[in-house]
Parts: sequence; C-alpha cells; structure tokens
Amino acid sequence: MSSLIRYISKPHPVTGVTNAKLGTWCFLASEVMLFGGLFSTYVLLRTGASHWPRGSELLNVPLATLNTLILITSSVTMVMSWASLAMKDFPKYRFYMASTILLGLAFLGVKSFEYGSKFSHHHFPSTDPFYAIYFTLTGLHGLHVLGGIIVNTYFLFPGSALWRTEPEQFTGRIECAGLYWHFVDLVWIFLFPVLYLL
Amino acid sequence: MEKYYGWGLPIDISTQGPEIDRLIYVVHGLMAALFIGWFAYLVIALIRFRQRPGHAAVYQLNHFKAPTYIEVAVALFEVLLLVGFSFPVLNHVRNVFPDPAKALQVRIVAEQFVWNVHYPGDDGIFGKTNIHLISGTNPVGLDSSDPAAKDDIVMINQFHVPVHKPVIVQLSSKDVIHSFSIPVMRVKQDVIPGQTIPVWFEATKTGNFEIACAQLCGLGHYRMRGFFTVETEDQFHSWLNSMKPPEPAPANVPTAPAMPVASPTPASSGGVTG
Amino acid sequence: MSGHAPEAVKKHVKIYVAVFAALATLTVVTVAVSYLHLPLRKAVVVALAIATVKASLVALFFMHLISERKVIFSILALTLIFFLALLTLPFLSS
Amino acid sequence: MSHDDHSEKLPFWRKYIFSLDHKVIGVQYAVTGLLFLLFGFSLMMLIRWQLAYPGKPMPFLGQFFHPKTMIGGIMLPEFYNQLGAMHGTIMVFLGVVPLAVGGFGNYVVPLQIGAPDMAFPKLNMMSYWSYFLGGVVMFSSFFLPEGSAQSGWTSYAPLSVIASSGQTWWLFGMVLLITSSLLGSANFITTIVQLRADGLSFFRLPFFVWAQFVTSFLLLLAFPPLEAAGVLQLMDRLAGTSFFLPSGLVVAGRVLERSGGGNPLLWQHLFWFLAHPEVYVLILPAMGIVAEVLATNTRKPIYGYKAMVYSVIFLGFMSFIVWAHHMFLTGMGTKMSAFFQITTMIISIPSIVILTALALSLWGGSIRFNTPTLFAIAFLPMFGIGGLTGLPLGLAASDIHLHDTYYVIGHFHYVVAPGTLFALFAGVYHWYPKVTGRKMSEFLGKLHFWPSLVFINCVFMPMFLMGLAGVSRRLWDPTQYAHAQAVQPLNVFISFSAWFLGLAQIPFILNFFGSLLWGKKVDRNPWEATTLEWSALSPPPHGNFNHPPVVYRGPYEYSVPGQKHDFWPQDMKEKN
Repeated sequence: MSSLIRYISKPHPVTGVTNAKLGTWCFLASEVMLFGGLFSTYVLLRTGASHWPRGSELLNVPLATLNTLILITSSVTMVMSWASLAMKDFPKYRFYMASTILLGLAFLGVKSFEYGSKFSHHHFPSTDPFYAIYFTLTGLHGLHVLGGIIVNTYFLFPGSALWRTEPEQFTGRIECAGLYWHFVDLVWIFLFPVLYLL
Repeated sequence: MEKYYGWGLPIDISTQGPEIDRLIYVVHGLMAALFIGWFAYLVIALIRFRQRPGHAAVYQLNHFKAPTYIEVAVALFEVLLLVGFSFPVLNHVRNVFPDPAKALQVRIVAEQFVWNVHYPGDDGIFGKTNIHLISGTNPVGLDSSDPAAKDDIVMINQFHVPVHKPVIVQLSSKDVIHSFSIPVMRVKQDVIPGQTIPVWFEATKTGNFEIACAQLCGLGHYRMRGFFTVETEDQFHSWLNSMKPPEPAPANVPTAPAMPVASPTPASSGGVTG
Repeated sequence: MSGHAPEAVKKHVKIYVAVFAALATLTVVTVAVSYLHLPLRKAVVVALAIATVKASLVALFFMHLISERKVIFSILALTLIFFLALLTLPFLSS
Repeated sequence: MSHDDHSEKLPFWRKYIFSLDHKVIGVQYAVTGLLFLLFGFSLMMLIRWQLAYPGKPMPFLGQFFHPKTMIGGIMLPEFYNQLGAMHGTIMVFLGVVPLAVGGFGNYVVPLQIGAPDMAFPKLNMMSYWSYFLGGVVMFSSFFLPEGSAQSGWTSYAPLSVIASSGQTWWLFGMVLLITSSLLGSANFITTIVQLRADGLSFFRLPFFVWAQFVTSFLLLLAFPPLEAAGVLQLMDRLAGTSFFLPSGLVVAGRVLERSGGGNPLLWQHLFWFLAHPEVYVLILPAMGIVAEVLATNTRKPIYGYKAMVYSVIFLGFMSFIVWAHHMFLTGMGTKMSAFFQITTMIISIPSIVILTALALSLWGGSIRFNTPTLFAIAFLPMFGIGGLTGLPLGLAASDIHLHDTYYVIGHFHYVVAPGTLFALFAGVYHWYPKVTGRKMSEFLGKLHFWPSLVFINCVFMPMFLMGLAGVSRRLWDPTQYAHAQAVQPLNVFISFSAWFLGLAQIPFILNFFGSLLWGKKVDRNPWEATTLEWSALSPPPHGNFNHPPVVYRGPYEYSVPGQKHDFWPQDMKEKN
C-alpha cells in the first residue's frame, strides 16, 4: 500500500518537499506552540512576582554551559550523520549517529546530576514559582531529548535496514529526525539564558 | 418575591441597569429581524425550488446584490452596537466610579460557599486582616489589635445597602473563582483569588433580593446564595447599628444574629451539607 | 535543498563546522556577559539577542531553512503569528 | 509496513482492529465517536431529571447507582458536577471532534482528493488508538473512589487544582486526546498538500476538504497551548507547584500550604486560546458537510465558492484572537475588552458570508428532500440562531447580565447540537452508501429527522428565557434561588423534551445497524454526485481507486448547460 502513496522518498514536484518533511515541520510547528505556552507562563509568573531570583544565583551556570556545548555538538554530529548518508557513506553515518546518541545521553546525565543536587538541597518544584517553572521547562525539554535518543537509536540499529532497500527514503528519515533534534537544541538555546542567566 | 422575577429579564432596580437592558433589547430586535427575514427566504426558496417534474436547476445565476448589502448593513449595525452601546455602557460601569467619599464602601470576601460582607463601620476604615486569623467566628481574619478593626462589621450572606446611594464593593476570594451576581442590579463580576476587583452600583428601589454565584465553585455552588436587602438610609443605619459588636469584647464578630437562619425557599431534600 | 548531491553536501560540511564554532563562541559570550551583572532590562535584551542569533543559525543551516521551500515557510509564518499572539497573553492577564 | 502487503492477506486483527487503511480508521473513529455521543447524551438525561425535579429520587433507574453517586435515587451534588463536567468533555472531545474530523475527515478527505490513503497510515492508526485510550481513561474515571472530574469541562483553576483525583485522570485523558489530534492534523495537512490527484488544484477542492484543511491548522496550533496548560495543572496537582494558585489561599478554613505566586487567569487564557478555535473545529467540518450535501441535492453549484473559501480561511485565522471574549467578567480593562469585542464582531462577518452563501445555494436549484438534505437544510436556521445569540454575549455590556447563565448554554448548544450534530447526521446519511454499499432507509430517516427537529428546539429555546431571567449555569438545585424558581416550569418542559429527543434517536440507531443488512444496494454513485469519492467503488477497495484519478474541473459542476446529465464528475474527461 505504501507504494501507492506518492512522494514518500521523492519530493512533490510543486511543493518540492517529501511527505515526511512536511509532516515533521507541521509537528515542529505544534511544538513551537507548546513551548510558546510555557514561555508565556514564565513571562507571566515573572512579571507578576514581587521578587524573582536571577537564575545564576540558584542554578549551576558552568554545568549548564557544558550542557549547552554538549547539545550544540550533538546537533553538529546529527547533521553530519545526515550528510554522511547524502555522501553515501554508511559507516560514517553510524559513527556520527552513535555520537549523537551518546552526547544526548551525556546531556541527560548532566541534567540528572543537576536535579539530584537540587533535590538534595530540598529544592523541589513546589518550593517557589522559579523552581516550578524551572523543573517544568527543563523536565519537558529532557523528555524531548529522551524521545530523540529513542528515535535515533531506532535509526541506528533496526531502522537502518531501510538503507539497503530504500537509501533515498532512509536519508529523508534521518533528515527529519535531524529536524526534530535540532529543534530540541533550539529550545535549549532559549531555555539556557532564560532560566540560568537572567 | 414573585413580582420581581418572571420569564423575561428580572426587574431592574439599579441606575445602570436600563442601559444594559436597552442594549439587550436592541440586539434582540436585530436578531429577530434578521432571523425572520432569513427564515422567510428559506421557506420561499424551499417551496419554489423543490424538485418536481418539469423543473430543472439553473447552472449560472446572476450575482445577487441584496445579500451583499444586507451583510454590509449588518456589519455597520454591529459597529453601531459597539460604539453606540457596548463601549459607553461598559466604560460607565467599569471606569466611571462614584466619588468614594459619597459612596458606601464594602468588602465582600467570597469563599466556598458563602459571601462574607465586611463593612468598615463608623470610621469608614477597614480593619487589617490576616489569613492566619481566619476562624469560624472570624471569617475574614480581622486583626483585633488594629484600632480600625474595632467597629468593623462582618456579616455572612447578609448584604444591606441604602437606596439611592452609590455602593462600591471590593470583591476578593479566599479559595476558588466565584462570580458575584445580583440579577436585579445587572451586576456580575468574577471574583478571582489573589485579586481585588471593585464593582459599583446604585439601587433605585427598596426590597429583598438575592446574590447568586454565577461561576461553578464546587459542590455547594447551587446554594451560594446571599440575601441582598435595599433599605432606606435610616433603616440601613439602624440595621448597621444593631449589628455592631458589643463594646467590651472587641473584634468578636456577631455572626450568630447575622446568620441566615433558614432559607425561605423550600429546602431541597438532597440531604447534603457539603 | 539546493542540492543533496554528494559534492554539494561536502560544501555543506564546511559550513556546519563554521556554524558550530559560531555557536560555541556565542555560548561563551552569553555566559561571559551574564557575569557582568548588567541591569535586568539590558541583560534580557543581550541574552535574547544572542539566543535568537544562535537559534537562527541552527534553523538556517542545520535545519536547512536557508534553502527550504515555500510551503514550509508558509507554515512557519503562520505559526509565528500565532506564537506572537500567545506571547501577548501575559500582558492580558496583568 | 512492507511494500507488497495486500489487505486481503492480512489477518483479521490487522485488517479491522489495528488497520492502516484510512477507511477502516475512519469507520473506527466514527463508530467510537457515535457511541461516545450516545453516552454523553445519556449523562445529560440523568442531569435533566435532577434539574426538573431537584432532590427527588429518580424513579426506577436511581436504584442501580452506587451510593456515592445517588442515595436512595437522589442525585448527590458531587455526582451532578461530575455529570456536567463529563457531558461537556465527552461531547466535545470524544464525540463531535472524533466524528467530524477523525471519522468524516479520515474517510472522505483521501477519497475526495483522489489519494490512495492518508500520507502517514501508521500515524493515522496511532492517532485513533491514542484517542481510544484517552476515551478509556475518561470513561473509567467514573469508577474512581471519588468519581470523575467535577470542575466543569473548562476545569477552571484553582477549583480544579484542589479537586479530587478524577481531575488528574481528566488531564491525562486530555493529554492523550491532544496527542491524537496533533498526529491527526499533521497527517491531514500533509495529505491535502501533497496527495491531491493530478489536476486537483486548491480551488478545485470540494469545500469539505477546505474545511478540514483549516480545521487541521486550528488543531495543530491551538491544541499545544492547552497541552502546556494541562502539564502545568498536572504539576500543580501532583508536584505541588502553584502555577494557578495565588498566595494566601484559605480553603475550607485552612491556609493552603503552597508557595503561591501563580495566577488563576493563566489557566483561562491558555484554555480559551485552544477552546475558542475548538468551537470552529466543531463547526467548520459541519459547514463542509452541509456544502457537499446541498450542492449534490440542489443539483447546482454552491453559490460563491471562492468567497466561502476565503471566509473559511479568515474564520480560522480570526478564531485565534477572540478567545478572551469568554473572560469579559474576569476584571480585564475596558480597552482590552474593546479589542476582543471588535474581533468578535469581525469574526461574525465571515460566518454570515458562509451561511448566506449556503442559503443562496438553494436559489435556482431543484431540491431533493431526502434525509441528508433535510438535516443539511435544518442546519442553516439552527446554526443561524446559535450564531445570532452569540451577539449579545460578544458585547461585553450585555454579557454582564447574560454571562454564565442558561443563555450561554442555549447559545452554544444551538451551534453544536442542532447545528453541528445535524450536519453530522446529514453526513452519515449522505456517505453511508459509500461506506457500506447500501442506502439507509428514507422512512426511518424522516422518522428520525422531524421529531429531532421539534424536540431539540423545545430543549434549547426555553434556555434563552431562563438565561434572560438570570439563572446561573451548573446549579444542582436551581430552586434555591427565587429568580430561578420563577422559570422552573421551563426546566420540566426542557427535561421532557430532552427525553423525547432521546426516543427520537431510536429510529436512527435501528436505521444505522439495520441498513447494513437490509438497506437497498447501491452502485458507485447513488446520489449522482460529482466529487471524486463517488468515482470509487462502494465501498472503495484497498487503495481506493483502480487508476489514480485525474481531475478536469471544479467540484460542483451540476446542471451544466449542454450536458445530457445534470452532473459532470470531476474526473470525467469527456462530456456527460
């Protein structure tokens, strides 16, 4: 049946994109609105509060800077894994994809260390509005990272079988997985200054 | 009470009510005109163009001008409704508050499922309140150490106002969102916890009316009914004096006489006092 | 994409490395600025400006928006409008 | 999914349960949606007893209820609030939207655009099962020790934050439903943009497809803020945060041990940012169905097709900036409320344009009065009443008196019950032959239509009177108030009308199932219609079309002069 559906691996002649790419961008549009709602909440809580702490007073900036660099690096390895496929270099793809996954795990590792130290100092979401929005935003972002890792792991192992039969379609899929991963990076690029620095 | 309420709008005893009622009548006039015209068209079209032998549909039709004119007319009428009615009325109700010096100032603190009415007393100053002092006998948490609190009067579900005198009510809530509604006054305002929202009105007739809660606030939403009494100035003051706390025991709020003993409406047999 | 052909992609790789360098530098800059303890208003402007630049780099180059098709832009433009509507929300509540 | 799979070889569970075929998924959605509509309607039947006879034991049925819901047949206020909250939630999120978008959208859109399936069949299946799971969560919350959610379908904080565990289930259910809608809408947009048949340009799309297209954008962009709000409320309930709780709350005489610092209005803003577009999610597909049914059964093109398309796009766009008209009484400033009053008046214009165009489509036609047409025609005045009564609510000054009264209930029910639901019934009667290969009974259809039309008006018309009298919504016992007591006879009248309305649905249920066996068998195109779905077999096989269709003209070429037949299918190259 899937063979009947057009524009799975080849782009549509008029729109110039494949189905998967358009669908992924639609999904990302909804993600923009999801995080938009939460950012709105942050602004509202902050402007409504009589006192709001600077993130750097409460949170570990060096650790978050490290995490930012990890995530940026993972974005590069992600785009490189796609580029490797576009250059028909499958082993390189596996290397870059594996790096992306490991960097993602490293990000989560650092994050859980941060959470752990907050909990040990009895700082919980219920402590005050700052921690409430901090834990909610970073928690939701962390879940997105986790989701990306799962998808990427699928494409590293079982999903990569498609490379042998439909290389073009597989490359398209990695591009879409990349779009998602970069979006998660993009969200963090805003979360980092908003929560940690301001 | 039968004379106050019927199948249409309840009687209006406020100075701002006629403006609101006028808008309601005008809008309904427009609605009726549009709907009747439209329904008539529908009936004619359905009869004239029913499928029958010898009648065929027409592919091309001239562009109808009339509907476009009607649509433009409706749009203009909507502009009139906004500019001529809704904006000025709302501005009057929300922004043009009476002179506080000449008005009766009252605080009303809503809670599940009671309206606490707090009068400042003779000094015209509300006593300090503190949520940690709230108790069964001190529903708004009045701080008895504050001298301004000594003559304050707190009533439960009993809201008396003098006729022909503006009243400013500061609305706040202890717990959830309520909505302060006096149908005969055409007053309705959501009461948002964490905020104090003022409303004002002026009664033009005396009588016994009711306060309703218009926003779902929990199990007892249906019985969050307050008694709203409009009296002459003299009656109001003698009532207020009779409710004054006894001198030797300050800040002892006389809730007992103020409590509505029994609701005059037939009590439901639900047997739930949640 | 302007070209998914292997030769075109090789050119992209160089761009990716450059973008990475820019992103890393900007990260360091934004952290450094935060240690200056600017007044809040200025700090917000600077931090958000840097974040926007970084985000644009990611979107333009890693997500290939720089050479993307009209249909994608239409969806994003629509999203942007509603996103802005959503951001007015805090100012309505206060 | 392998490339060589053919539905014939698939085992039963792949073919009918976890199917990837848009038609099976569409039917799954439609049937589940119809069952939830019936269930949500039954909840209302119970509520109507309490409203007509407050505090009186419910005859017969009362004895079957758990003592936590009814004692001696007398409905408890907590159960009343549960019924109210769940009636709203079920009707909107589990009934109408799944039937209109999931059911009709899934089944009809790929056929009307000449596609073999949706763009992402697996996503489509996940979307349905996510919806199904959400439905199960919502439904099973009734059996929790403290019952289901009871803070209204709007779940206003702080009431919902301090409510019992049913609210948590409600939130989880909503997250699943939102996920389902997001997956579905991304799928619809991609399908409509990418998979249109050759020659099927955007301005040759049937109006129904346009309606679904705009609807998908509304779902895609409006639902996520509610998801955000849902996450925040879950945090408030489970992690002890205070997003919606201001400082200094005192609940039941005790100071609430929370950090505070939140804002209850934040919930309302995020909720209505979704929920107003959601109103158009309910209406637009219905308008699409009415356009299809009227064009087919008046035997002429619909009037002002392009104006309708522009209006529907404008409508969708505007629906995002009117949300705060639900919040006129929350203490917002007059400037802000002026802005939202203006946008609200502006949004009424495209609605009037569409409705007028649909009504003018009758002029010059040759109208067949079969059941789908009757429902579609009835939609026009019914939706008209719903729209018109929105005016006094959209003007903030008259809203002061009418806000949160029965007037509001009457208004939006006119929009979604005799409005949207009638259109959906029209759709069921119209496309049933395509789905099953058999027509539904005309006799039973008319037996369904006429009593439904009469009783549904008897239910909702008196509500306007109650609203004008100032009766608040959601009162367990309206007779507590003197002003409500004055109109209590109307409540009795409404309740009896509602029960009769229930009885009037029996012919539909008989017809729906009976016609599967005894309905008159039909060919591809029983209504002699022009759009592409009628070129496929009835029911369409796997993959829909033998050859990918090619489109030569617009969607509604009926009674074209110089043609032998009065319909000219979109994919017919030669004259007809």
